[in-house]
Amino acid sequence: MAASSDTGVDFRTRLQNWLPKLVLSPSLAVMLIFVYGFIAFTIYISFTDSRMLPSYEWVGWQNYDRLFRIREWNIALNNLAIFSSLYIVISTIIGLMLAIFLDQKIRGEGVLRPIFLYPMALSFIVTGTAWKWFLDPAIGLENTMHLWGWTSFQFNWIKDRDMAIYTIVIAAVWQSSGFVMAMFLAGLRGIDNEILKAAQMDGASNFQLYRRIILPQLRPAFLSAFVILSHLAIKSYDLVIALTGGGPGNATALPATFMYSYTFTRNQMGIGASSAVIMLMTIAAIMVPYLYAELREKS
Amino acid sequence: MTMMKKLKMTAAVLALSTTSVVAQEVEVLHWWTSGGEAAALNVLRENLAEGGVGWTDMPVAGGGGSDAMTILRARVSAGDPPTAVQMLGFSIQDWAAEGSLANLNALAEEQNWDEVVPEALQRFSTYEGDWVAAPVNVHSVNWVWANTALMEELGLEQPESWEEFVAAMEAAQDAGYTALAHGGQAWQEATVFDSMVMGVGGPEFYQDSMIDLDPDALGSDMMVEAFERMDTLRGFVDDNFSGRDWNLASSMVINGESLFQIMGDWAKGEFVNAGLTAGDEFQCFRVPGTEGTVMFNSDQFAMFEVSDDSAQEAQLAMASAVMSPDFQVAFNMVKGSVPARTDIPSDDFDACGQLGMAQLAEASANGTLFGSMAHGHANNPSVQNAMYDVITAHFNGEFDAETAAEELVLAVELAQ
Amino acid sequence: MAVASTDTAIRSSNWSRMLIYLVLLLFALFYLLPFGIMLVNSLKPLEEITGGNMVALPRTWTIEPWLSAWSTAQIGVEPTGLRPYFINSIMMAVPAVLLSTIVGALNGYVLTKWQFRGSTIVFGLLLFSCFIPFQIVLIPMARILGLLQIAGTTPGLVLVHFVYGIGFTTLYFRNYYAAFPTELVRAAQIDGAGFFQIFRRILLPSSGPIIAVSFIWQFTNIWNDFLFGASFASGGSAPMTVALNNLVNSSTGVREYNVHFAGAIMAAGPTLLVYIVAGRYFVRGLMAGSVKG
Amino acid sequence: MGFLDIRNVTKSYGSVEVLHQVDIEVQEGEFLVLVGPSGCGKSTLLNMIAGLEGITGGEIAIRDKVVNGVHPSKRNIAMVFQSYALYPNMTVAQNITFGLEMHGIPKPDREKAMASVAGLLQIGDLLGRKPGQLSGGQRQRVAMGRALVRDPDVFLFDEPLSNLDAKLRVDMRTEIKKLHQKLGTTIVYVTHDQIEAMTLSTRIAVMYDGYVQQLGTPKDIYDSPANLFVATFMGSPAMNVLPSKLVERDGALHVLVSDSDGRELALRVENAPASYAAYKDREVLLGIRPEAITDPDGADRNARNVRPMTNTVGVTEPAGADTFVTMALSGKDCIARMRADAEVHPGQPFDFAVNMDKAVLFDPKTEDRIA
Repeated sequence: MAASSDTGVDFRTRLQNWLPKLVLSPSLAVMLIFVYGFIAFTIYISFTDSRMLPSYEWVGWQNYDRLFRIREWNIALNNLAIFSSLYIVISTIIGLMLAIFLDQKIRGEGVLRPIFLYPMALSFIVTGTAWKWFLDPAIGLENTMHLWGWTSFQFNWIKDRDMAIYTIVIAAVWQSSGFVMAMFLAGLRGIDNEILKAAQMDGASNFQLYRRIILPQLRPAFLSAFVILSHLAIKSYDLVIALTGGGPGNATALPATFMYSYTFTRNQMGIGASSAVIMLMTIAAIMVPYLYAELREKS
Repeated sequence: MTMMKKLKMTAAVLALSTTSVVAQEVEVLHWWTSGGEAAALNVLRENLAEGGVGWTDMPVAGGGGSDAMTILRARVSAGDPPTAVQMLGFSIQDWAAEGSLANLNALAEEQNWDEVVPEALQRFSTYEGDWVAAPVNVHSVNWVWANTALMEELGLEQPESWEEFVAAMEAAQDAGYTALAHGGQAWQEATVFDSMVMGVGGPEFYQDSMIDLDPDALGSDMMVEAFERMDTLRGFVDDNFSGRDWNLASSMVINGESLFQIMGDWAKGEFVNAGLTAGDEFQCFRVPGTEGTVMFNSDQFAMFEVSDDSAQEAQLAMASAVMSPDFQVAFNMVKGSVPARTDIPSDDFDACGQLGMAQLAEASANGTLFGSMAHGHANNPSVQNAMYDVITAHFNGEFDAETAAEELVLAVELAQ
Repeated sequence: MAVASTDTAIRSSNWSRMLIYLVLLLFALFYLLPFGIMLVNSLKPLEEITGGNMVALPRTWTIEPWLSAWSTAQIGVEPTGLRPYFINSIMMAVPAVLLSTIVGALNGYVLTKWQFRGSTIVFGLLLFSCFIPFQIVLIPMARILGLLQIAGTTPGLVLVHFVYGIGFTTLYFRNYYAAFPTELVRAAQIDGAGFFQIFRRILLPSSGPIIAVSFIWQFTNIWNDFLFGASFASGGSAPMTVALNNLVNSSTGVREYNVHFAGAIMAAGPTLLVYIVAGRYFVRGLMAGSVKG
Repeated sequence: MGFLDIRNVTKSYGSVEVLHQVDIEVQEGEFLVLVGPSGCGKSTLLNMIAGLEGITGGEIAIRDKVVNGVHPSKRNIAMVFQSYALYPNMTVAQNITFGLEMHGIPKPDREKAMASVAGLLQIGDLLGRKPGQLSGGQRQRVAMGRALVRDPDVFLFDEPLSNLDAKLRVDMRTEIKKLHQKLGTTIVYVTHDQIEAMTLSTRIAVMYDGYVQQLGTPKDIYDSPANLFVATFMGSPAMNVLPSKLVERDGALHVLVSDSDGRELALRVENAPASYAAYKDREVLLGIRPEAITDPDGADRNARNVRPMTNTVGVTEPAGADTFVTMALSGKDCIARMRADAEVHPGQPFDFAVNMDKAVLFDPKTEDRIA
């Protein structure tokens, strides 16, 4: 708004021109140090032979080389692919469905909405034990079903090497689908009703109305949901620790748990850092195009 | 910007209150937060308080101390290490190598630690000949805990060999019991594995494979056999074992659902708390095949280098209190472990405790006292955890025994 | 919702409405289940838990676990309960939430109403900070806190949470203010209001919904944080989550599940309260622009 | 020297110049309207006068004081915005006095000023309300009140009526005109509505594509548009523009057009300016306003140069006061304006009267008026 290139500016205007930048600069400085500085530090560490504490002995690509030869890392990457795709898709579907249903002038929306939303308020440090119980066949859902007479019921995924990752998906969906619902609900509430009426005049059925008219207009909400969910997926840590501790075996390890374990438990900080760099690059691969599109749109 | 000003003032006030109000103070980072342990530690706190030394408690539970170790890194990086940190095995050596630990030689000499602490323990409490940590206890991990009533019901005697051990478990399984109570967590599987390696190959093989990391030993037929024994044990474990905490596994033995549990001596506390008497309602014996050897881990308080004099005095006071026979007895009776010094009479301990103390002294004398791989007393954490990965993957059915031995060689190589 | 009319143009049959209600209720059940398990079991004596069905209602109701978790449970060497840590958490969360919200609001104001060359890049840099895995910052952060002499103190924790909250609060406020009419700012400029006056008198009074969003988001994140709390707070200043972890994750001994659950619900209390009280502002605030981000 | 001088002002965003060499001198008490389609640069110019946008080149002076770089609040101007820009969190009274408060004027004085403005605009009973509780017209009044209370040198209006419905817009237009006549203030007013421009202004600057196309009194602009853009932009229905040919017949210049059947029609031009000679036997564009084509009885009595023309009626649109007729001329739709009761029937021939006094010719290439 205020063009800084113009000549003959009085003091107050000059001050007013500088104030915005002045106000923004502490945040920028803090970010440059605490985010980008630390990222640079991590990248540097990933090329050193740091073990328990940072060391500055340069070893080149050795950590990356080792990283990809470690079986657990490949399991973690594989798990991340399974986990994040299912988690994002299911959370989005459930969130969207609940939002659409809630948007049908539902009696008791005021009660239901906070119920759907509250899991986001709780950390897995709080709910982890309850989840573990619920999923544990001996005391949880399976046992309860057996007590209620459905003796053939089986739900022992958390104990099953091949299925355990799906229990992580269930808990993760439980936590964030309500938040996705809120985003979609906000999007739905923002759609102009006249468009909907016009479409109904045009003879669109409810299904067509949603598919052809409403969903396309929710594109920004889809995008936000995708970005937030994918960053939650990549950062998922306490979820796994609380539910399975990475087990059975290493079946539910994710890159975040891998990184923590190598950096802090196993005293292989160099390898931990290199896995962190790979995670960061993955996040950047998702975020940078999004940010670019988002920011270019404005100018 | 008054906010910032207020914040700074709060910071200043806080800084004052944490450093200079109490003249002498120790800050102790530990993960002993359960009722019994904390109460035992409270004895230490009160002992110190009598001597005018304050205690700032910094408990960080979880992950068998791994969270505490993370936090320790943060504290050391910040240039603000705690006075004393509960620590296991190789971590002490690593921190000493970083030059972060204080030198306790003067106190050790005065109190004659060299004589009373078993040599295998000194391997961890000292670094390049200097005392850097005060050992609190010695846990040994190659114990079997058994339900006496169940053994009687099945007509079993204490097994003397691996074959008898298997036969006993078969009998229990046939009678509809879970023969072996086990919790599916990597460290628990590794704990069992320690005993299997020792049982198959004896002290020499344990030394070669678990401590010296000789690739030939790690990939040998004996290692394959150790894994095969793990397979055998897996056959006696119920399907619901994954992720189960060890104390829940202990409860299975206590409740008579299970016959045996292979676990370190800290399990005894569970039995005692449940009102059972050692040697009477429950039995403790060495894992068949490992008799005569003791695989141990030892909780120690590593003392960090602190700068000012009063803190140093407090630190020495704490080290001295830790090593005092009173505390060693009081603490270890609660914890199920045995004192870290061998000159303490065992009268106050129960049957299992007395047995443990006697066997420790014996193993120490015979050179069959070994650090436990599962508890970080055989190798550094990276190797330890790399072994965990293979052992737990095998136990969960991802590898057969031969592949597991091959993977073990590779994993250890990558971790070094 | 008061903002937009909920007069949806969509009509549906009675039969399908029944189905909708059914699905919504089933999901409500699904969402409530873990919390329900916690609540039910926090009111049982321990014997009932170890011996019984996890979803069964208590045969004997007791609030003993709650009292124990609050004031007598063993956290570390002293049986203090969670009470002192509750206060620590408040001392940490409130300033951090306030600071990050204020700074986020100012940033959003600058980034929308006072754009300058490169301001979008600055925004991009701030935004990307939301997405770094926190584990990687522990060690360098510890160094810096040490240098600043605030390691192990509550102000140190406030700083950490403040720093890593800026990205999200800026995002929220920027998207909200982007929809705020620029003409109002111009009018105020002509009226002679300065940079801060415009912010305080014109934008801030209209920022209720987004302040609620930012507050809820920051408060829950900061309150629930464990990693930073455990790493950067020393003993006495540890926040609630760290104390809860010490209560729940103690390595040995009898696990008092009922006390653990009572403690967990207590630890979650403030965030739950915030969600229930301010939850509707959350959707409203999201509607008012932040969905775009 | 005017009261408000805009001297060779340009505006660029990066390397793109969006406003080229604007040069306008506004006298005290004048009502200048900047009119043009969206994107023509009129709002940019207004914002530059206000100080909300920087000036890339040239200078702007108010009362002989160059105000380039002077903060908006120090220019002694007031502005009424399209959206009114009322502060939603403040009451009407607070909205009006906010500017005075910012300028440090003591409370009693503020109250007095507000009371007089409230009286002037008849908004005394709204003072305690919030903008959200006001109707469109009331908001408009409050916005004007906020500007008036400052007693500025120059009032700036940025499309102030475009958010009102048609009826209210006409009312408010009159209101603004009354206020201007009563207070005699200097006003710069931006709109895209040419009727507002015509009715309100003492002078109009028609803008297009970053250039001032024509600056003049409403009559100048309407009768003697400088170019095709101004001609078609101003006036409703728009001026008819017909491809035609300028020829000399019987010693006089005639404009040739073709009727709906393609037959030639010659319309004689009297008192042709000398410049027409150069266009003899060339294609030109004939511009003629609808009201210059009427039924013979409706023709302007004072016109000296009314020509008859017979053509087939296409469509009739009775509009109450007038009836508009669309017919084909030179292959284009041409609109004529009849008296309401003229007997015109679609599909039938009709004798029109064309007032050639009002006709103008444009060069088809440059699109400038041939004058």
